[in-house]
Order: sequence, then C-alpha cells, then structure tokens
Amino acid sequence: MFIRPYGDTLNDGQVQLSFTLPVEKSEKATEAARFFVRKLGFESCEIVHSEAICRGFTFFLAYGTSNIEIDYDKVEVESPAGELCWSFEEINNFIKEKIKREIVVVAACTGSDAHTVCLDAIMNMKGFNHHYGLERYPMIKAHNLGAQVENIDLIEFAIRVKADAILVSQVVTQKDIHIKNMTMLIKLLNDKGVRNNFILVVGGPKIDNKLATELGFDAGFGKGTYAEHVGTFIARELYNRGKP
Amino acid sequence: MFIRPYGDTLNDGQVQLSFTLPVEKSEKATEAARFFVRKLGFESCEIVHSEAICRGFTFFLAYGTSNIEIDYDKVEVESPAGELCWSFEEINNFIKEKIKREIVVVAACTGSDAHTVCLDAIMNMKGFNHHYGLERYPMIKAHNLGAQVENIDLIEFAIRVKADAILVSQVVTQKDIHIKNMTMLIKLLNDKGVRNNFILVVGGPKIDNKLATELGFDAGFGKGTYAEHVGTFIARELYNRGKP
Amino acid sequence: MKNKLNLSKEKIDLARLLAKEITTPVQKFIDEHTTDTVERAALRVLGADGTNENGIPVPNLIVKSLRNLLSTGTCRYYINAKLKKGFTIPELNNAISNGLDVSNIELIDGEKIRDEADKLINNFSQLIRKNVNYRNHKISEFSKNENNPMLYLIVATGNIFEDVKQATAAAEQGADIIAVIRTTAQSLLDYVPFGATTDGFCGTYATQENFRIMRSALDNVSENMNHYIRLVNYCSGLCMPEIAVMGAVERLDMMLNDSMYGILFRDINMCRTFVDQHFSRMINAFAEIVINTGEDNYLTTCDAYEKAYTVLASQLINARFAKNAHLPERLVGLGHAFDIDPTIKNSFLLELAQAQMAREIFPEYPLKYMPPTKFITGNIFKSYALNTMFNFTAKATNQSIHLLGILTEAIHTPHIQDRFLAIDNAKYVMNSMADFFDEIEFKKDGIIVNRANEVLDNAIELLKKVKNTGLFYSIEKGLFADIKRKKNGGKGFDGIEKKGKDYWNPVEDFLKKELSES
Amino acid sequence: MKNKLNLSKEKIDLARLLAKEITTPVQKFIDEHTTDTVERAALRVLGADGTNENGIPVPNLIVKSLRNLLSTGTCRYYINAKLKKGFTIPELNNAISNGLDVSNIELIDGEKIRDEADKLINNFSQLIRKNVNYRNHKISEFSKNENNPMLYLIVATGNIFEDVKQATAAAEQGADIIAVIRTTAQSLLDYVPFGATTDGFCGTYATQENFRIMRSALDNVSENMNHYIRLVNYCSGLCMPEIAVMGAVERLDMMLNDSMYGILFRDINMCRTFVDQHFSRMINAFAEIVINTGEDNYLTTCDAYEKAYTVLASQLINARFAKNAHLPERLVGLGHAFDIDPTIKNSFLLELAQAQMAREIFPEYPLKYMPPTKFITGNIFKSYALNTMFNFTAKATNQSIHLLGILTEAIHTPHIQDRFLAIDNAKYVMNSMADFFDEIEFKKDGIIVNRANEVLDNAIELLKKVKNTGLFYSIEKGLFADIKRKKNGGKGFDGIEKKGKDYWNPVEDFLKKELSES
Ligand code: B12
Ligand code: B12
Ligand SMILES: Cc1ncc(COP(=O)(O)O)c(C=O)c1O
Ligand SMILES: Cc1ncc(COP(=O)(O)O)c(C=O)c1O
Repeated sequence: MFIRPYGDTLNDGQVQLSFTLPVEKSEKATEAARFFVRKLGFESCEIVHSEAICRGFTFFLAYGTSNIEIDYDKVEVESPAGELCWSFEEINNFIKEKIKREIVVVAACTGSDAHTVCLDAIMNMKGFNHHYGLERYPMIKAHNLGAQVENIDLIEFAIRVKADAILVSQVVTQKDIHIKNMTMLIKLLNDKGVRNNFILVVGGPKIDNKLATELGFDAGFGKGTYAEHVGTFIARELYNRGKP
Repeated sequence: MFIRPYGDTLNDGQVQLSFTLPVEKSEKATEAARFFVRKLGFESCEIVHSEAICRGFTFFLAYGTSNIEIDYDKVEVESPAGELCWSFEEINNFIKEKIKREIVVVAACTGSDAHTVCLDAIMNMKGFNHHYGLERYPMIKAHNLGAQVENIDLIEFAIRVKADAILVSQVVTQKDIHIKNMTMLIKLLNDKGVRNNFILVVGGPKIDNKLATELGFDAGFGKGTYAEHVGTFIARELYNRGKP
Repeated sequence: MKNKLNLSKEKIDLARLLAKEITTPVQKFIDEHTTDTVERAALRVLGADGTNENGIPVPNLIVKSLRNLLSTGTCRYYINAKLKKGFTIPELNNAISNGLDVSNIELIDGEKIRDEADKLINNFSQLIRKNVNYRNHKISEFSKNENNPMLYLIVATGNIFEDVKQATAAAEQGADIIAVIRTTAQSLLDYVPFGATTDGFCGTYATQENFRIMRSALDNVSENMNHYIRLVNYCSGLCMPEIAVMGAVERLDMMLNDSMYGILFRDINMCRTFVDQHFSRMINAFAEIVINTGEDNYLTTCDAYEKAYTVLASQLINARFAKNAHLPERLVGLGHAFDIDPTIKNSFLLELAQAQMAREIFPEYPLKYMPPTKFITGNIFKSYALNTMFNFTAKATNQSIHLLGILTEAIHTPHIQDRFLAIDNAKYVMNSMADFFDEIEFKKDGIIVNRANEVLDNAIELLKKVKNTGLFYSIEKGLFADIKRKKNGGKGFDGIEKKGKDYWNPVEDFLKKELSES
Repeated sequence: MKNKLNLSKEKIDLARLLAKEITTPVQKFIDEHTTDTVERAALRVLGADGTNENGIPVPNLIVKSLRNLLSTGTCRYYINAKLKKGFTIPELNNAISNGLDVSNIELIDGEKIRDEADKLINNFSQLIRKNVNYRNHKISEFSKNENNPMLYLIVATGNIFEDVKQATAAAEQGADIIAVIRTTAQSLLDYVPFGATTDGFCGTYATQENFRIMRSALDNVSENMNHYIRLVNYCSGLCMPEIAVMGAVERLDMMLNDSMYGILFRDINMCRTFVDQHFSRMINAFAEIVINTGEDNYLTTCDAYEKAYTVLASQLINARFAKNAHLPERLVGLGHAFDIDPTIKNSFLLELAQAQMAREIFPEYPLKYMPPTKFITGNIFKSYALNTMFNFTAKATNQSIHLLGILTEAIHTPHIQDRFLAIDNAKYVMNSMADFFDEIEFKKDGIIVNRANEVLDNAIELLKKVKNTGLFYSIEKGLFADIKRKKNGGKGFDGIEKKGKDYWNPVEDFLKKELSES
C-alpha cells in the first residue's frame, strides 16, 4: 500500500511547514522561503504567512504538496521493547513461578540529569497514570538512587546489592549529552567486566529501543512507558537468559 | 550568501512539519512518518507527537534538520506590481498634471465569488486600515459593480463608461476556479477585440503579479494591498502607454 | 440562569415590540404573495421530483408551464393531472419530465383534488413525523454524549463522497453537528440541482440525494459513537422553500435560514426573500428543524465593533419573522459572531458583553455562535490562540451551537487534522472552565455591562428608525450592513406573484393549521 | 486592589506568624555559621577574582588554604596579605593564583586591616550604588514601554554568544526580562567557573564574564528599543552567595534564589543552604536585585492540584527568610505555577483561584508566575492553547513577572520563532482583556473562592506541623515535595563552619548595618 499525507482528498500530499530564515522580511525573502520548500522536494508550495520576528529574521508558514509516496508495507519497525506487556499480577506470578525469587532492580537518573519524576513514574509506589511503579511489586526489590548519580556510583551500588537489572533515565539530550553518558556507562561496565551481570535498560522521552540497543543496552523505553512494560521485559529477559 | 533555516544556531536547518497519514496510529505509522520526512530530504527527523485523530488517520508533528542551503543572492523576485507606491496626494497630482483628466475605473468581484469586502477595501470611500479607497480620489471616477458579476456584464459596463482600467477581485480559489474565471475574462476581451483598451488588474489574497501577468493581466495584487498601490500602478501605466 | 448585565426589561420588551411592528406590514405582504419556489416547494411536498433530460427539475417544469396561472396556485394542476391520468406520483413525474404539460389538462372536481391533496400531504406528514420521532428518540438515547455547547464543524470538499469521509472523521473526533458547506453561488440558482454531486467549489451542491447520502453516513457513525450527529445545510438563496422540503424529508436537523441574508448579501429581491423565508420556516417548524440565522455576515462585512447593534436588531427581526412562521423559540438559532478586531484593547471584554447580552435577551433560543474569521491570518498558531479565546467566551456565556474556529481559516477549507485540533482546543477549554458561567459576576457599570447596554440602546435606535421608515424602504436606504437594495431589484424578482382570490395551496393550508394548533 | 476571595485576615496573619516562628530557630543557626562560599563571596566583594592555571578560582584557593581558620573568617587574611605585600588587588590575586598562601603571612595590626576593609568595601558599595542608580534611572526613563505583567523569556543555547543573539531577538520581540538558563548541574559545582563559555548543556555557565557579555548586549538593545531589559540568572546551588556578588557587580536585575530549593531538588545540605541563602539575599537586597523563588518546582515534582498548599507554605517561609535578610517585599518575587492537569474539570478555575490567592495574600510582592510545562506535549498547537489560558490567568489575577510558556516546551529549548509566538500570544491575550481584573467578581462560596480558602487552610495545617516538628526535622521527614533529606547529608555539608568568637567578616557587618538602616 502506497501512502501520502492527506489533507482533504486521498493522496493530496498536504504538509504544513514552519521555519525561520535569517533574512529581513521582504518579497525576496518570501521567494527564498518558497524556493527552499520547493527544493525540499515539494511539488508546489504556498507561503501562507511571513512575519518579521526581529531584526534580520523572518518567520514563515507554508503548505506544500508532496508527491512522495511511501510503501507502507515495506516500512520496517524495530519491535519496541515494550511491545509485550503483562499486567501487574502476571509479572509477579511469572517471577514467582519461573524465577522463583525476588528480582533486584537498581535505578538512577545519571550524570547531571535531575529529572527525577520521569524515573519515579516507573519506580515509585504510586507510579504514573494509575500504573503502580516497580517498588510496589511484591516480587521486585527496587532501589531508586534518585537523580544526578554518577555512573560509577550506580555500578558499584548495583554490584553491592547483586542487582539483576540496572535502569537508567536520561531526559536531558541537548548536544547529545545522553549519548555520552550512556556510552560511558557501558564502557565502565565493560572495564569492570560486569556488563553481562546485568540487564541494562534505559528510558526517557527521547529514547527508543533502536538507539538503546545500538549503544549496547538491552532495551530502551520512550514516552508513554509504564512500569508494566519494563517489568515484563526484565522478567522475561532474565528467564530467557536462564539466570534464575 | 547561503542561507538555511535557523532555530537557535546559525544554519541548524530546523524546520517544523505537520501532516496526517491515512493509517492507524502505531509504531509502524510513526516509523512511516519519520521515513516520509527523511525522504523529503531532511538529514534527521524527530517525530515529536503522533495522535490518532479518527479511525484510520494519524496526525504527526515533526522537526527536521535540513542541509539544504539556498543562495540568497541568486533568488530572483518578480518585482511586485505594487512596489512603487505613491501617496493619495501624489497620485491625484500625477493624474492632474500628467493625464489631465479623470481616470475611469470599473471594478467587480466576478463569477460566483461574493467576497465584496476584499474589493471594497480597495474601492470604498472608507478604504481599509486607514487607507482611503479609490472612490475617494478626486481624479478617479470609480465604479464598484459589487460581487457575483458575470465577466461579460463587467466588460460591457467598462465599454459603456469608457473605462481606463478594469479591476477584478478573486478570492475563492478552490479547484483553481479563479484561474478559469480570469482566463475567460481575457478570452472575452480578446474576442471583442477590446483587450488593449483597458489596463487590466486583478487582486485577491492568493493572487500575485506573476500569476496575473502569466494569464494576460497587466498586474496582480495580493494580501496587504492598499488603494495607493493600485492607484499608482494605473496612473503610471496609463501615462506610460501615452493614452492621455 | 442568572442575569449579569442588568439589562432593562422594559427596553428589551420595547425592542421586541418594535421588531413586531416592523414585521407586521411585511407579513401582510407575505401573506398576499406566492413565488415560483414556494409553489415548487408545495409541489415537492406533494411528490414532484426528478429532472428532464436537460437536468431541469420536474417542479421547475411544472411551475414554468403554469407561469400565467401562478396566482391561482400550482398544486391543483399537478394533482389534477395525477387523477386525470390515473398515474402514481413517480409515473406522473416521469410523464412531466418527458413533456407532459399539466396546465393543459382539464380540471376535474375540486373535491376530489382536495381529497387527493389530503392524502398526499398525509404521506408527507407521516414521513416527517417519523423523522421527528426518530430524531427525538436518538437525541434522548444518546444525550449524555452531547457537548454543551454543541460543537459544530464544517466539511467543504465540493465532493459529497469526500465530504462523507471528512464528516465521519469529524464525528469520530467529537463533533455534535456537521454542516456541509454549499458550493459557491448555489444560492443564485433558481432550481435545486439533482443527484449526487462531486464538482462543487469550496462546498458541495445541496441536492436531495447529497442530503440522503450524508444523512445515512452520519446515522451510521451516530450509532457507532452513541452520539446523535446533527446534519446542517443551507435553506437559503433562491430556492429556500424547496430546500426546506428536501431537508425535512431527509431529516436534516438544522438549516441556515435567514429572513434578510439573501437580500443583503446575495442581492436577491427582498419581496421574494420575505415570502420564501416564511414558507420555508413553516416547513422547518413542522419538521422541527432548528434554523440558524446569519447575523455573523454583518460582522464580516462591516466593522464588528461599530456595527454590533445591527446584529441585535437583525436577531430581533429574524426572531419575529420566525414567530410569525410558528417556529418555537427552541428552534430558532439566532446567529452572532466573535469577530471584533483582536488588536482592540479589551476586545475580549466586548465579545463577552455581546455574547452574554444575546444570551440574556434570548434565554430560550439556541444561540449560534460563529468563530473569528475576518482577522484570522495565515499564522495558524495565532489563529489557534484566537480560537481558544473564542471557545472560552462561548462556554463563559452559555452559547448553544458553537461553530468551531479552524486554525487554517485564512488558507483553505479545513483539512482533517484542522478539525481535530479545533475540537481538541474546544474540549480542553470548555472542560477546564466548565462552571465559569456560574462563578463570576460582572462589575456594575463596568466595561462589559456598559457595552451591553450601549448595544441594546443602539439597536433600539435602529429599530425605531426602521419602523418609521418601513422595512422595505430601510433596506433601500442601506440601514443594514451599509448595503442598499432596491425593492424591485435583485435576483428572482420576476418569480413573485400576488395570490389571486382563487389561490389554493393545500400545503400552506396544512402547515398553517398544523402549526397554529400545536 | 480589590480582594475577591474573601480570605480571612486572621488566617493570613496566623500563616505569617507561623512562618516567622518556623524560621526563628533556623535564623539563629544561620547567624552562628559561615560556609566556604559565604567566605568566598565576602572575598569576592573585597576583590578576589581570577583562577590559577588549573582553572581553580582565586577565592577557592584562598578558602582552601584557610580551611582550618574558617571559624575566624577569611577576609582578614586576604587583606592582611595585600597590606603586608603592598599589592594592588590584581597583583594580590595574581600572586595567589601563582601559589601565594595567605594563611602563612603574619597578621598585622587589626586596625589597619579594618581600615583597608572599609576602603575595599567602599569600592564595592560605590559600584553597586552606581548600578542601582543606573537601573532605576533606565527603568523610569523607559517605563511606558514596559509590559504588565512583565514578560520573561529564557535563552538556553549553552553558548553565551548564541545566547546573546537569542536574547537580543527576544528583546526586539517585546520581552521585558531575559533569563539566561544555566547549564545542567552547575548548581552542584562548589566553585564558579571563569570567563566566557560556549559549552553548556541546555543552558550556559553562570560566570561573571558571561554576565557581563549579556548585560552589555542587553543594555545595547535597551537603548535601541527604549525599553529597559532586565537580566536574570541563577543565584542558587553550592555557590549562591558568590553568584549574588557577581550579579550585583554586573548589574543583573533578578536572581532565582530560594531558601529550600537546593535542599529539596539538588540534595544540597540543608544547613549549608540556609546559611548561604541568607548571605546571598543580603547581597541581593543591597544591590536591589529581585529574587525569584522556586515554588514552581513543587508542582512539577508532585501533583499540582493535591500539593497546591505546599506552594503557599513555601512562599510564606521564603518570604520570611527574605525579610530576615532585609529584602523589602518589592524585591521578593514569590514563585508559583500554572501546572494543574489540564484534563481536570474546572482546572482553569483552580488555577485562577491559586493565582488570585497568591495575589491577595502577597499584595506587595512581585509574583513570579510559571507557565504550564509538565502537561505540555509535542502537540505544539495544544501547547499554544494552554499558554493562551495561562496568559489569561496571569493578566486576570494581576501577576507581576510572567514567564512565557513556549509551545515547544516538550521538545527543545526555545527556537527563535518559539519565543516570538509566545510573546505574540501573551500580547494579544493581555491586551484583549486588559481590564478583566477590575471587571469581574467571584461568586461567594463558589468553586474559586472555596478552593482558595481550602488551600490557605491546608497551608496553615502544614505550617503548624512544620513549626511543631522544626524545619530541619520536617525536611528530614519529607514534609516538602515528598522529598526526604538528612540534616547532615547532602552536598556541601563539609563546607559549613561554626563561627568562632573571633570570627570577622567585614562584608557581613557592612551589609547588616547598611540594610538594617535603610
Ligand atoms: C518537570 C520538568 C522539570 C522539573 C523536574 C522535576 C523533577 N523533580 O523531576 C524541573 C523544573 C526541576 C526541571 C529542570 C530542568 N529541566 Co526540565 N523539564 C520538565 C518537563 C516540563 C516535564 C518532564 C516530566 O515530568 N515528564 C513527565 C514524565 C513522566 O514523562 P517522561 O519524561 O517522558 O518519562 C516517561 C518516559 O520517558 C519513560 N522514562 C523516563 N525515564 C525512564 C527510565 C526508565 C528506566 C524507563 C524504563 C522509562 C523511562 O517513562 C516515563 C513514564 O512514561 C519537561 C518538558 C516536557 N513537558 O516534557 C522539561 C525538560 C525535560 N527539561 C529540560 C531542561 C533543559 C531542564 C533543565 C536542564 C534546564 C536548566 N538548564 O536548568 C533543568 C535542570 C534539571 C537537571 N539538572 O537535569 C528540557 C530538556 C531538553 C532536552 N531534551 O535536552 C525539557 C524538554 C524542557 C525544554 N524544552 O527545555 N525540569
Ligand atoms: C469575510 C469572509 C467571508 C464573508 C464575505 C463578506 C463580504 N461581504 O465580503 C462571507 C461570510 C459572506 C463569506 C462567504 C464565503 N466564503 Co469567505 N471568507 C471570508 C474571510 C473570513 C475573510 C475575507 C476578508 O474579508 N478579508 C479581508 C480583505 C480586506 O483581505 P483580502 O481578501 O486579502 O483582500 C486584500 C487583497 O487580497 C487585495 N485584493 C482583494 N481583491 C482585490 C481586487 C483588486 C482589484 C486589487 C487591486 C486588490 C485586491 O487587496 C485587499 C486589501 O488589502 C476569509 C478567510 C480569511 N480570514 O481570509 C474567508 C474565505 C476567503 N472564504 C472562503 C469561502 C470558501 C467562502 C464561501 C465560498 C463558503 C461557502 N461555500 O459558502 C462563502 C461564499 C461566498 C461566495 N459565494 O463567494 C474561503 C476561500 C477558500 C479558497 N481560497 O478558495 C476562505 C479563505 C475561508 C476558508 N478557509 O474556507 N466569506
Ligand atoms: C443564512 C445564510 N445563507 C447562506 C449562506 C451561504 O452562502 P451562499 O448564499 O453562497 O450559499 C450563509 C453563509 O454565511 C448564511 O449565513
Ligand atoms: C531556585 C532555583 N534554582 C535553580 C534552578 C535551576 O536548576 P539548577 O539547580 O540545575 O541550576 C531552578 C529551576 O527551576 C530554581 O527554581
């Protein structure tokens, strides 16, 4: 099936754009904006608004018509880590029956990142949107180290409590600081030779499974994740590894 | 000078997009959206929001980073008809001194179009945004035939009052109805052999000089036009044609 | 409902009285006249339908052949032909479309014709009553899913099948009401096109088949969503009464229908319009269709701040004409709009004043509130903010029918996501301030209260002038929307006929009887 | 100003009294202690500046060498070294950065040291007074171009030179206030970085040079626009007092500065924070810098509806600590936020209640109102609607410092057009309802009034509990923002020192004297 954007007629290819060009507002600037949109590959383009937003900068709103089609059947999607998702009870029962002991999980918001609420949504008793956090799971022993934790402290803690899984939250991403942070964690784990002792999970609004696995994590979770997603993944992964 | 869109760093190429794809919301749909944006030629793309807006349709918001640069110096812009713009007094004086008689102008909103206010903004005494309309000009005899006027009636009226200029307003543009309308006007004028008796001007929010001249008009005026723009153009054009 | 504006009851009563006095002589004129389209509408009630091979509708063929007999009414000839030829209605329509001239057929006994008229009208009235019952039933069945105010969305692709998709999507998104915008300038056609159409400009032809297609699509989605979706079209222009009949049959729920819109904004002859609106409103009343009046057009044409009082004056006149046509208040959706220049200081307070004033002067009427349009630009973000304030005002003043502002108003007819965003905005705002109306009071002698009183005073002034001048002559003088129309000018003037002594219109008689009884 | 909420004056007085009683024992603790950074701040006032080749700032070098003498105060040694060596201040700083250890130098006569201290402090105070005069002059010169509430915009590129461009653009777009967001986690550095920087993450290092660069850029644009643009930074974290000194010197106009933020949200030791905030506030008071407190953080961390009363409780405590530091009310920008889940029915009414309550309880304070952030998603249109309602609330309740919501809050730090759209929205809304505040009254016992009273009651409950428990122990128990911090835990704990009998801090003495006189 080939698809294109839809405005009010199938395949009309309508796309809305907005951007700023570093030039004074003028007819020429508008023409440049139109030219830019056309160069992006739009068949036609209407600049519906232009406004001088400060000296030397003009803001444009445009609608473009695109002929680009994509073959929807051929779109491949990395199956997200959270695709399989059991309920609170199912997770606990699975752990009880298959792993037969409490799972130990250690979580932290690492580096300079201080967005505790994001990790808390997964960890805290109360959870998020009426989904309890991992601390509430009878079969999970959950340690939340909070925010601005150094990678090395996290690792040492995980070793000390014999963690099964390490959960990392990364919310600040400007200038790819999260990538540096995550890469460093993997490197430290490898240096200590303990990488394979843990299931390694990372989450955050700009994280996805693809990025996470590429960097050497076992899974990555993005927006809209609940504790169940992570719980299911860890329990199953632990079982699959035959670790219990 | 090469320019690119600007978000917060020179040449960062940041563009905001939104569009709807005719598929149910899913990870795959999001991947398709990302794929689409990449295929448009964006270097990188972040889908910042996706929402199921009704059965079978998903709305996406994206930010893309574009490497496309445009050479601003090479952007060519059809000098807009209203580039030169005299004041109310200047126009009247010019007519008085150079043309030495009242100019006759006939205006209408043609075809099925009934957006009188757009034409009124140019014609009425009161004008628009504190710019008087042509009716107020002592040296211009302005006839406003109103809306939903047939092309043929407009032409006949113009012939009858010996108009110097015919002004047409076109606001409704869906399915290019304005183009059909404008083309028909030119054809009828040619058929009657009177095309060159008139300065032919068209205006409307989606009209520009390029389109107008391509279709055979003498000028086209878009958003933000005032009576002064049109008055200047007509007076000058009439003088240039040596018609007075 | 608590009043907040401290408007004088005496003044309101005076304004109503003036409106009554203004319409009285016009109503007299109306009662004495018929028009082409009133006749065609009556014929449609009896069953006239279909077109000839040139696409000319059967009702038009009939009325054309009876041009010289119009003053006696056309129904008699249609029924006479049926009886004389022993045709069923479809056979008769078919014969007419193939050239049968009903004016040539000798008239049979009046009694028989009257009996047959009763039968045919009975068919019609059964159908309409069934529609009304169905609608009432569905509305009460699904009432808990209705928004308040009701959210009204438009579709305007020009293609009825594309419209259906857009309308279904809008309903799924949460709309209560779908209006199918009509193609540019259909109002000037002196006939109603036939069949399903796909070639409108910025709107879709109003045809009975298009009505049917959309109604059935919306009935479908209504059941899926447990939410009765109301359907709107335009009962306006040169064929007002006929479209009323078609809407009644196809169970439309609302109709744009104004007593003066066609005159002012479409240059349709005023005598014609007054007669047509009356007949069409009787049909709407019988079919319990809510009419929506078009006062918003004053504000897109003139300055909304300066001419605010013309809206109120027109509402009063519209309301009075509606009453004359036996429309109960609950079926009269008086129009107004949020269209004051947003750069004016305190423009929002002025909007609040106007909306609250309408609410207090017309407590029992379902007010139709139009969004900002004139000051909407291509800056879709700014539009979204304006629409947020508009949504706020509607809820804050308890409006009834809320036309959603579309962020791309200045760009194109709505795309599928434009409607979604509009509904999302309205739902957020209205839920977040659900009880605001009950929570606040306005300062005595504040900007809001003073503005409302000023507008009322100015409306009374205008109404007094109109009363003294007479409505016909007032329009000639341009007292409304600065637009001047000649009493004998404009489109459709030749379609008016003074009723003769022997004028007979069983449909009109039926409606009058029915409506004055109820 | 007219009160609308019918809040009991007795309750408000009680709440204030409780806050006073809560801070009294803490203030005693504060008065008895100094910290590393208080000493460094005092040294900076005297002139200590620069870094050594490893980038360690001179004030840090001095304090480090005096670690064991902290209880006597460090200023005496710095001045002593200057006199003994016959250095100018730059020469002295240079020597220290090259290894001079001021702790080793024999002390000269106390009288001479005190005289020199007076001289140095006089230099500082002249400079600050000049700044204050300049600011006051410009503010009054350009006052007619100031918005009300003032519009506060952030820049956060991480690069001071890029920040300058963004800030200039924002000022041209109509901002009154520019905040340069600080790089992630600078608050945890126990020194202040030096020089111009370009490598921050989601914010730019707070350095004196960066302050200077931005100040001069904004002074430029202020003149061009005839509009004094205020500059904000963070006087927060482990170096609170030092940043206060830098801000005073570089004529910042506002500082984020909270008495408990660092404790709760950055795990900085509570004793340290209390001492630091006091000293920093005295500097801010002297330099007439408006502080902005951080109560909004409670609402992004906990549920804004449930924990609304914690904001009020914290405001009262912050206000009291500010008073203890001689900050007049006009310099205390108490923070709060519009961050209730927007899907809650009547959430807007609840926001209105909270904002109006803050206004009425703190009539003389410049309230700092934070935009919705937590419920902002990638749907930038929806964000724009939320921000419209937020702008409405700010104007409707007469807030003072209005942080503009940015439509891309959930996506990135603001792009140039994001700020433009934010200002455009605010200006539209606020102009369209300019006089709303005076126009409306709230229903007695309505949702708004009841909510405000409920929040006040709950805040009093919390304050009572805190008073009985003691502030230190209350924080240990997690009474604020559900966060528990140990009295002896957290960062910077080892930087606290009990003042000895011979403790001498001429800067503190000067400030106390100056401020208690004025
Ligand atoms: C609340 C908030 C704050 C609060 C945090 C309070 C707290 N106690 O956590 C405060 C005010 C303190 C704050 C501060 C800052 N913030 Co902030 N903040 C936000 C905000 C508004 C909401 C975040 C939030 O609460 N989301 C709700 C949670 C539940 O959703 P979530 O993050 O998506 O989490 C889910 C998933 O991502 C996933 N997940 C997340 N972590 C993990 C971990 C694991 C293991 C798993 C499995 C899943 C998972 O599951 C969660 C639940 O579904 C966002 C903007 C926004 N609206 O998104 C900005 C935002 C995240 N902040 C931002 C910034 C820059 C900052 C600062 C660095 C600014 C500064 N320079 O001072 C500071 C400093 C903080 C620091 N040192 O890190 C930027 C980040 C930009 C970027 N991408 O780089 C944002 C996007 C705002 C912006 N546009 O500038 N912030
Ligand atoms: C007001 C309005 C109306 C009013 C018109 C009132 C009146 N008496 O004119 C009413 C409510 C009646 C109306 C009706 C319709 N409208 Co209308 N309307 C608008 C609206 C909101 C504003 C237009 C306006 O007043 N602009 C102000 C004027 C001053 O600006 P302007 O048009 O740009 O004019 C300037 C220039 O263009 C130029 N100019 C214009 N004409 C000329 C002529 C000359 C000679 C020169 C030199 C210059 C010139 O100078 C002017 C002054 O600067 C626009 C949306 C919008 N916000 O733009 C929709 C809009 C134009 N309408 C639209 C539509 C579809 C209709 C209808 C056809 C819908 C329907 N099917 O029923 C109807 C029917 C009208 C018909 N038969 O034509 C569409 C057009 C879509 C398209 N591009 O095809 C729009 C864009 C709305 C939308 N998104 O759907 N409309
Ligand atoms: C009463 C009424 N009729 C009709 C229309 C639509 O216009 P047209 O006459 O072109 O169908 C409107 C539009 O606002 C209206 O208010
Ligand atoms: C008082 C205060 N300080 C500082 C900050 C900034 O965070 P950081 O401590 O990371 O600089 C905030 C942010 O909201 C704040 O309110």
